[in-house]
Parts: sequence; C-alpha cells; structure tokens
Amino acid sequence: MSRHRGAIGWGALAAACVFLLVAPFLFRPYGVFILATWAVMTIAAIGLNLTLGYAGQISLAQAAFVGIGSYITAYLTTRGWPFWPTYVLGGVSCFAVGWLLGYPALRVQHHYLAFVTLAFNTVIYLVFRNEEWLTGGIYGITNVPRPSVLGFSVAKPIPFYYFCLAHLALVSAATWWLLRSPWGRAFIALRENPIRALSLGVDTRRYTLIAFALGAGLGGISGTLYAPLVQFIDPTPFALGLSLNLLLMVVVGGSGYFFGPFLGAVVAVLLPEWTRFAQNYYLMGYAVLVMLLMVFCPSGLFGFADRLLSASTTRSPAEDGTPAQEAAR
Amino acid sequence: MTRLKFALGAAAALLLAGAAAGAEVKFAYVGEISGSLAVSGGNFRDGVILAVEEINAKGGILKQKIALTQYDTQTNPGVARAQMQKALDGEPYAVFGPIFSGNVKVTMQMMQQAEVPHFIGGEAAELVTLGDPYLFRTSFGQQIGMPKIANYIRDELKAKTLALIWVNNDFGKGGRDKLMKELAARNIKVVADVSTESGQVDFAADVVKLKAANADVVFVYSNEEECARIMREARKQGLKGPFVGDTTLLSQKTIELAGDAANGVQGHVGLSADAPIPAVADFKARFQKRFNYIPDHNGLKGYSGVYAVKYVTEKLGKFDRKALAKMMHGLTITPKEEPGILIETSWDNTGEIDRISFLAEVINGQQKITKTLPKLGK
Amino acid sequence: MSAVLSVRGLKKSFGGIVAVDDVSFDVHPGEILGIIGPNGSGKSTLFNCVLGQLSPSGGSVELDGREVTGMRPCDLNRLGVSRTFQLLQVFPELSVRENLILAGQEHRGNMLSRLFGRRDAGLGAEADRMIELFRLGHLAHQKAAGLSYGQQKLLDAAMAFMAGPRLVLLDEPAGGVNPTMLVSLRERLKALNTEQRATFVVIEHNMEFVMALCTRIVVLAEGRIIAEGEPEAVRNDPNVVRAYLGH
Amino acid sequence: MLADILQLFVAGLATGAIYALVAIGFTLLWQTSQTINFAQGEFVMLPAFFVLIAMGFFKLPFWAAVLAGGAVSVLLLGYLFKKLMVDPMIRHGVLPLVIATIGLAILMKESVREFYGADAWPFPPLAAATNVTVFGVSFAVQSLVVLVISIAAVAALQLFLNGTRTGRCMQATAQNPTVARLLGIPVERMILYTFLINAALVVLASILITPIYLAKFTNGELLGLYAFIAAIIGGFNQIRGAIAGGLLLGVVDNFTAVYISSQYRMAVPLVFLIVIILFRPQGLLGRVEERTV
Repeated sequence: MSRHRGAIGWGALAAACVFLLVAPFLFRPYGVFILATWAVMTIAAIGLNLTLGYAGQISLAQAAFVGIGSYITAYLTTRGWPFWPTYVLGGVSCFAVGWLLGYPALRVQHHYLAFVTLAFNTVIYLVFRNEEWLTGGIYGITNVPRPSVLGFSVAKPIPFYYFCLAHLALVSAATWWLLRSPWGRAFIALRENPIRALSLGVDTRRYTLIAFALGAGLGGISGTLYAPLVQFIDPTPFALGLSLNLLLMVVVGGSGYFFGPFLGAVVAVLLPEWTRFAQNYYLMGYAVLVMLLMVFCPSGLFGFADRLLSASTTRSPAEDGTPAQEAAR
Repeated sequence: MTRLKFALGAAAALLLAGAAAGAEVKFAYVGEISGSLAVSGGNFRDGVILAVEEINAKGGILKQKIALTQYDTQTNPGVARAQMQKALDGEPYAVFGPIFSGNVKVTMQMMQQAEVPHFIGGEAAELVTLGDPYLFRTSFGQQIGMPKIANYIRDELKAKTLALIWVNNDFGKGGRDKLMKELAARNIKVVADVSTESGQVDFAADVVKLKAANADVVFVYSNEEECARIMREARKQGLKGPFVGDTTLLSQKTIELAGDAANGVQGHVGLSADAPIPAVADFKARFQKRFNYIPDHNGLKGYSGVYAVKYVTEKLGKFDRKALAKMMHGLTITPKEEPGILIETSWDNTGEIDRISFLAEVINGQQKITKTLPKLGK
Repeated sequence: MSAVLSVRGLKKSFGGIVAVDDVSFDVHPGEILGIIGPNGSGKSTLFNCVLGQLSPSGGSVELDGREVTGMRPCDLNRLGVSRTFQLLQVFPELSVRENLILAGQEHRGNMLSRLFGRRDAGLGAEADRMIELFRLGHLAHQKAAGLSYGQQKLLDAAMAFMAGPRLVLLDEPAGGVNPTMLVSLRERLKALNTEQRATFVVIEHNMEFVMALCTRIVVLAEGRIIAEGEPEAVRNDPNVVRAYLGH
Repeated sequence: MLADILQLFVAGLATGAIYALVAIGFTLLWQTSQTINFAQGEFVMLPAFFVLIAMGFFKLPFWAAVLAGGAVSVLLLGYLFKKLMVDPMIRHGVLPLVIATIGLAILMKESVREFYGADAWPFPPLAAATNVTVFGVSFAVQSLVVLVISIAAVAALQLFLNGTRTGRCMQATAQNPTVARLLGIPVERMILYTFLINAALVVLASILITPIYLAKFTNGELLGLYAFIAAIIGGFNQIRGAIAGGLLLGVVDNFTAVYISSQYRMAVPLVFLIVIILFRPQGLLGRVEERTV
C-alpha cells in the first residue's frame, strides 16, 4: 500500500518535472515569465517553510530578505560586478541578518514573534525607500543585467527561465538533503515539542537561530534571482504584502510539507493570472478561492492530499522518502 | 451601484466584441487598477474606455472597431512586466499606461524591442530622457511643470522662503526633487521639507512642523484626498498661507473634500478637468455621466491619448506602429483637427508633451483660472 | 562511594508559595532511588529544578561533584543526565526509530558532522537495539502518533536510554500504564540498571511499582523530605503513613 | 512650543483612541477564540460604505442610515464572520485563519473599489468641523468628539464586562474556556457575543473616523496594522493593555513625526515596539501566558 501511495507521489512529481521542462515550448513569453516568477518565489517560500513549517518559528520578514538579496545583486551588477559573487553575497548576508533576527525568536513566541519580524520588514522597506544614495529610493535601480553562465548569456526569456528552474532544482535538492539529516530531525522536534527536545540535548536555541538564518538565506537567494528577472528594482514589491503572500504560499501549500511551497506558489503566483478572465473581479475571485481553500483544507493542499491518501491506504513506513510520505513528516 | 452596472456592461461588451470579431484594431490598457495608485490608474483607464467607446460608436478608426483589453499591474513592477508581456503577446497596435513611473521604467525596454507605441501617464522627469522612441507622454513631466511654478512663486508671490510638504511616492518625491532644484536656481530657501505617507490621515504633526518653519509660502504636493486633509489640518491650526500647489491641490476633488479649507489656495494647473475650455467641460460631463464620478487630470490623459492615436492613424491611412511613432514626434494636434484632443497638444522628438497650462486660485469653492500660461514652444 | 548526583538545600518558591523547601539528598551509582509523596508535595518541581527546566531559588545541584545548578537542560543532558516527563513527551510526527535516533543524535559529533555526516548519525544500530529491548520491533517505522498509550510510554522511556546516560530521572513512568505493560516496563528498567549500570531516580505514585523497583526511597511532603531509607523502613514510617492518610 | 506639544498630544490621543477601539476587538477575539483577524482594518473601512449606500441608494436620513449600516455590519462582520469563517477553521490552529482573513481583507477592499469607486468620498460628520481654542491651542471639535465617544464606549464595555453576569461569564471564557465550560458557562454563546461586540466596536470606529479619514477602500490597511501593533504592545490579552497601547501609539507616532523623522515615521513606533517586546515579552500590561510542560 505504501507502494501505491509512493507511486502516486513519484508519478505526480515526474509529471510536474516533465511539464516544467517542456513548458517554454507550450507558452508565449508571458507564460514563461510567469513560470520563472513562480520558480523564484518558490525558493523564497521553501525558505519560509524551513523556518515556519519545520522549525515552527513564524516569520513575516521573508519579503525583507528577498528585498535585501535583490538590492545587493541590483546594486552591484549595475556597477559592473559579475552575477555570481553577488549571488553568494546575497545569500550569505541574508543568512547573517536572519541569524540576528533569530535572537528575538529566542525570547518571544507566536504572535509576538510574528510581530517583531513584521516590524523588521517595515523598517527594511523604509530603508529601501528613504536611503536614496544606496537604493535609488523610489526611483529604484533600472536595467539590472541578466547573468551569463560559463560565458553563455541567459538574457533571453527561455534561457533565463531554465536558469531560474535550475536554481529551484538546486535549492530543493539541498533542502531535501538537509531535512533528512539530523538537523531536519531536530527542526521537527523543535516544532513539535521544544521542551522535550531540550531535555534530549537538542540545543533548541542554536537550532532556532539556524532555522531562521537558513530561511532568510533562501529568501536572499530568491532575491538575487528576482532582480535580474524583473530587471528593475524599487521598494514597492518588498513591502509587508509580499511577506504575507509568502506566508500564504506556505500555509496554502501545506506548511511542514516538503512540496507545500511549490503548490502554494502556484496558487499565489498563477491563480491570479487564471482568474483574470473575470476581468475587474479577478482579485476578488482570487481572494474567495483562497478563503475556500483554507475552509476546506486548513492543513493546506498537501495536508489534504495526504489525508485522502492515508484514507485510501493504511499508515505506512515513513522511511523511503516519497513525496507523500515526506509530506507526512 | 452604477459601477456595478458598468462592470457588467463592460463584461457584456467584451463578449459581444468577441462574438462580432471581424476587422478590429487592438488597444491595450496596462496600468494600475489595484494597489496604491488605483485611483489615478482607474481615472486614466476610464478616460481610455470613454474615448474607445465614443470612437467605436462613430465606426472606429479606418472602419475598424477598437478592441480594448485591460491589464492590472497592481502598482507592482514585477506584475507590470508580466502584464505588459501578456499585452504584447496579443500584439496590440498601441498601449496606454502605466501611470506609475516605476512600472513605465520596468516595461520600457520591452516596448522598445516590440516597437509598440505606448502613451504613458507617468510624469517622472527622466522617463523621456531614456531614449525610447515609442514612448509618448499624455501630460507633461514634472520638469516642465515645476519651473512654471517656481517662476510663479518668485514673480507673483515674491517669496524668499518656502515650506514644502509632499507625499513620499514616485509622484510626490519626483516633483519635490524637481521643485527643490528650481527653487535653488532662483535662490528661494526651503525652510521645511516634510515627507508624508500616501494614505496618511493625521497631519497634525506635519502641520506643526510647517508652522514652526513660518515660511513666506507653503507648497502642498500630494494626491487629492491627502491635499484635502492637509488643508483642513492647516486651517485648524491656523497656519498662515499662502498655500501653493500644482494641479492636485486645486482639483475639484480636493475642493469637494476639503470644503472651505480649500478656499484661497492658488497655484499651477497643468492639465485639469476644470480647465476653462468648453471642450474639456463637455468631456467632464460625459465622463461623469458614464462613470458616475468626477475625473481628475488622469481621465483627460487617457482620453486625449486615444484620440491622438486615432488622429495620426487616420492621417497615415494605415495601421503602422513605426510610422505612427515617427509621425508623433514633433507633431502638434489642434482641437480643430481632432476635437478629441480637447486642448492643442504637441510632442517633441523625445515624446515629451507640451500644452498650455493655467494659474488658478480657489475662490469660495470654485477653481478660478487667473492666467493662462502659453506652451513653452511658443 | 561518591554520589552521582547530590542535591543540597534546594529551594523553589513561586511568588509566595514554597514548592520545594531546603531539600537535600544524594544519588549513588547503580542505585534506583524512588521519590514519592502525595500530590502537590513538590516532586515534579524538584525534578524540574534539578534538571534546569526551572531555575531554583536556592541551593545547589552537583553532578559527579561538579556544580550544575541552573545549567540548561540540553547541556545537562549532554553530561549524561536524561529524563522522562510526567505527561507523554514523544514526537508524534516522527517514526519510533526516528524518535530514538533524535534522542541520541545530539550526543554524537558536532553540528557540522550532524549536517554532513550519516543521516542516522550512526545511531541506527543502537536504535534497533533499543527497539528490541523494549519490544517495539513491529512498530519501528510507524509514526509515534499511531502508537497506543502504553507503547508510547515505552518509547518515552527508551528514548531516555538512547545516549547511554549515567543518570536517568523518570517522572511517573507507570502513570496510566496497564498492569501487564507495567511488569514489562519494570523488567526493562531493572535490566538496564544491571546491564548498563545506569542509575535511576523515579518519581511515582504507584506504591507497588516503587516498592518492587527501588533500592532506596525519599518521601516528600509539602516540599520537605519527611523520610528516607529502604522500601520496608519507609513503608512503616509513621510520618509517611500520616502524610498519606492526612492527605 | 508648549502649545505645539499640547496640540500633538491631543491629536495623538484622538487617533490613538481609534486604534484602541479597534485593538480591543483584536484582543477580545484572541482571548475568547484565538482568532487573529487580519481583516480588522477592512472591518472598520466597510461600515462607512454601508451607511453611504443606505443614504445614497435607499435615500435614508443620516441617523437611520447609520443604524441600518450598523445592523448590516454587525450581522456580516460579527455573526456571519464567526459562523462562516472562524467556526470551520478554528480547530486547525491560528495560521489557516490568518490566511483566510488576509483573503477576506483583499475581497472587501476590491469589492468596495469595484462597486463603489476608488476615490475618497466625504462622509457626514458627527460634529461641525469647527475648532475650539483653549489657551492658544485650537482643537477640532471632531477629534474631541472622537476622543469622548471612544472613552465612553470603552467605559461602557468595561462596565458590561465587570458589572453584568454575562460580562463576567465572557471574561471567564476569555481567561480559560475549558474551566468556563466546566463551570457551566455557555462558552459558545459567550464567544459569539465577543464577535458581536467586536463588530459593534468597528462600526463605532468607522462612524467616528470616516468623517476625518474620508471613506476610501484603502482606509483599512494602515488602521488594521496600527490596531494590531496597539494590541501587541498592550499584551494582546488585556483590554486595558489594548487601550494603553492604542493611545501610546497615537501619541508616539505624532511626536516621532515632528521630533525624530517623518520619513521613518512608520518605523519608529515599531522599533519602540520591538524594544518593549524584547524586555517585556508579555507586553505592556499583558499577563504571561504559561506554556504547559
């Protein structure tokens, strides 16, 4: 039965991969751009899922990290830096800032923590807007160049899409591997019962900081891709709205489920596009769909799928990591 | 209510348009329908809609009906880029919007590559300096408006010091930076420089600052409802004017919202639905009838933009984007030639626009034009 | 012989209420010390103070003659002190095996080796041994959530032994466990005590269980030690009888 | 100078009083049902439009319109909100509900924008837009009215909670639903009451501020955020806290803008908040919420 369950998981995964690989030949440039956006946002959501879904630490500052990453890349590449150093710098500096922001997480809980991070996001946004000498203020930074890989430019839409997709694959693999390491185990312990974890020698303080920092780092990575994707950076996209949107991606997808963010990002990035047939009402349609989703599958889409599958099968070994089971952990 | 009817109507119209395919020319509105610039964007869009409906009612352009599609940028560059791409995938003949200068910048390159003329609402100074041969303004940039204002402050008001309150978004900041330059050039000292948030409601603190500066002139540069709130608070705290502004401060909307508090404000009106021109007044009436609210200058921008395209295309006698763009450069359209243009308008070869503008003052709840400033070209 | 754990004049008060009042006792290598007392006599509070879950208001705790008062639980645990909780404390979303590995992993290597090293932190074999020892074999790969209460109790106890602790503090291990399961649990503990030379402190209500298991007993009442000694002696101690009847 | 300070202080109090009203709602919902309502700001934005519709569309006189709009709002934002959104979701923890309320906020904003219009609309004031001048400082009668009415409302609420049986039952429910249930208190009904009270509070807030804010679909955004901040500063589990938090925030915000930085106006209260939370994790007047071991 775990077979059948695993089969479904792997089947769906394989289908998704194939789709993503051939997508550029099915869509017009607009569709390709949207898919690239999806890939970039998914990376940020995976980061948040680490912090929230696995380590159980809520953060409303993810947009700030995407922003920091974007501005680092935008600022440096427009001043002649090659892309890759800025890519590393973006990830690393966000990791560092995330680590610092993690400290409040050690003192406060739940909505207080949500709030400290929310405040941080607002402050960062104002810095982006007000410090014109650094960020270009409300004028933003124009003509962010797209990188080239081994001398091969990925400036054109389709190559750049594959560029983003490759990064998504990379990040997913790394995260998957991380979550199967003792760290992943410790994160889950942290989420489910910090006090017991502490009594088993799990240094919850350190793991909390790590969870925050890793989440932030991935936010930064996604930012360093967002800048060359849009090629123009100004403060507006990095306001609180995006943080809430990323939270939405994680929860709607199924927080704590490895593939949750992927589906969540589909909902947040693609759904509004699909509802556009409703003309002026598309945002309302989107809002209603989100509300219905939450009412009918509060544990997110993967939680829902997981329940359906468990209903059709008995509890099954959680060793070999099929998506469905990974989800279950 | 009527908005609901309109919305349904629009939807229906769309279906019909789909059904009665045949010879059509595609126009696209890509701009802010939701997000922080929804008001300006909505006005601009409704202006475009009004013009398109009128033209279609009269049989379209070169016997082809206009099929208008709307794309909402949510006032977010990322989305704007995606939506503009979507619009371009539909190969429109001309694009109208965005209004948010950031969104104009993020889409400019694509437009250049696609060689599609676009009529923007953005007023940020640098937009026309980025060398996009397909970009055309629908109202002039702040670098044209502000010198006129600076002159007015120096010559008419004889002010030595000025207190400045502005809204911290691309519109307010852009104008503020321009004005600062112009004032400096005329050595008028800015003794207070107060930044406010768009959507801000409590201006007590900001007015206290303005008061403390006690300058010869108070310059108010924000969107209509914020202008109104600022004026109310200013009167409440007994802040002495004179209050000077540009377009928004003197718009009918601001007056309506501010009530008596708006009386006595004066300044420059670039493009205004309140301009003392019969054609404009007539447009305002039609617009209000159609959409049940008073248009601001963005309504005029969208409207006249569409008519400019109509005029040039009919002059060319064919739908040719390149030719359209080429002809627009250095072109002047008078209301005699094309009534829909409302006010005589010229474009230079950067896509910058030139129109007459006005000096006005609010006298017991009415905007009174005190002086008409000629086009710079003349 | 020197004490593994020695508690000296430990105090803990919440606001006005004094929960633990000047408690001192030693735990000797290899013994199974029982701590009993009526509800609210401060047993669990005492535990939490010893284990750094709560910071004591006074007194000191020494592990092998080393001061560890108020040390963080995770550090104390790494020094070889492990515990179970009164309420069930397993990780429902992890499998039985994963629970056990988690219980041991932080004692192996450092953060880096835990990240880049083996997925099971080299504890697979040890975990399977524990699973055998506690007769959980058939459940090894089930989520802990799917276990019965008794089974979870066993897992809970097993987790406490994963890291081969010097000292194990069990908070009501028998609570809510059915008689048969109770016997097997007692056997496990005795076995571990002899095999691993592990030292135990057991808080328990269930007199039979304590009497059968423990080599020495400390009796708490209103946060003070009122009796201490061999099970038989304590059983007949008048103070103890009074304390329990008076309760 | 002194006049300015007084001016700022009173203006701050008036704005703060509104934050307080809305923050109390936050607190009540959190206490009784662990609901965090991210649409609270929009809850304040909407009733004004109901009133405008009642006046413009059904041609009702202002006060009748207020009553009608108020009734509709309480039904919609109190009863239906609980029945249709909170009840199905609350079992599943805080987050799904937070997301759903974010969706709700978007829905309300977009609906108003689409069906009523994107610009700001004037709203009939409760008091003439005149000023009274007290030693050199002029205060808008409106803001004074706002201040007085909100204080009265809060006082009434406190009286209800402490003075009446129902009120005490509600407090018991708030402190510990399980125990309350054991005591035979009809917890469900009490929770419903808190939702109705919350709705009533936002209606009141809406009527009080819209003449000053002007009716606009975006009114909720900042307001909701500030009310949330106020609730947090106040400890999130204390009505007194929410009030203190609201007033404090209003005043700090005003003084910040004048004496620190108008460009970072939004940030300063937040930083201030972080500091409070770091040194008093339970908030300004909050009780510590014990976490069970």
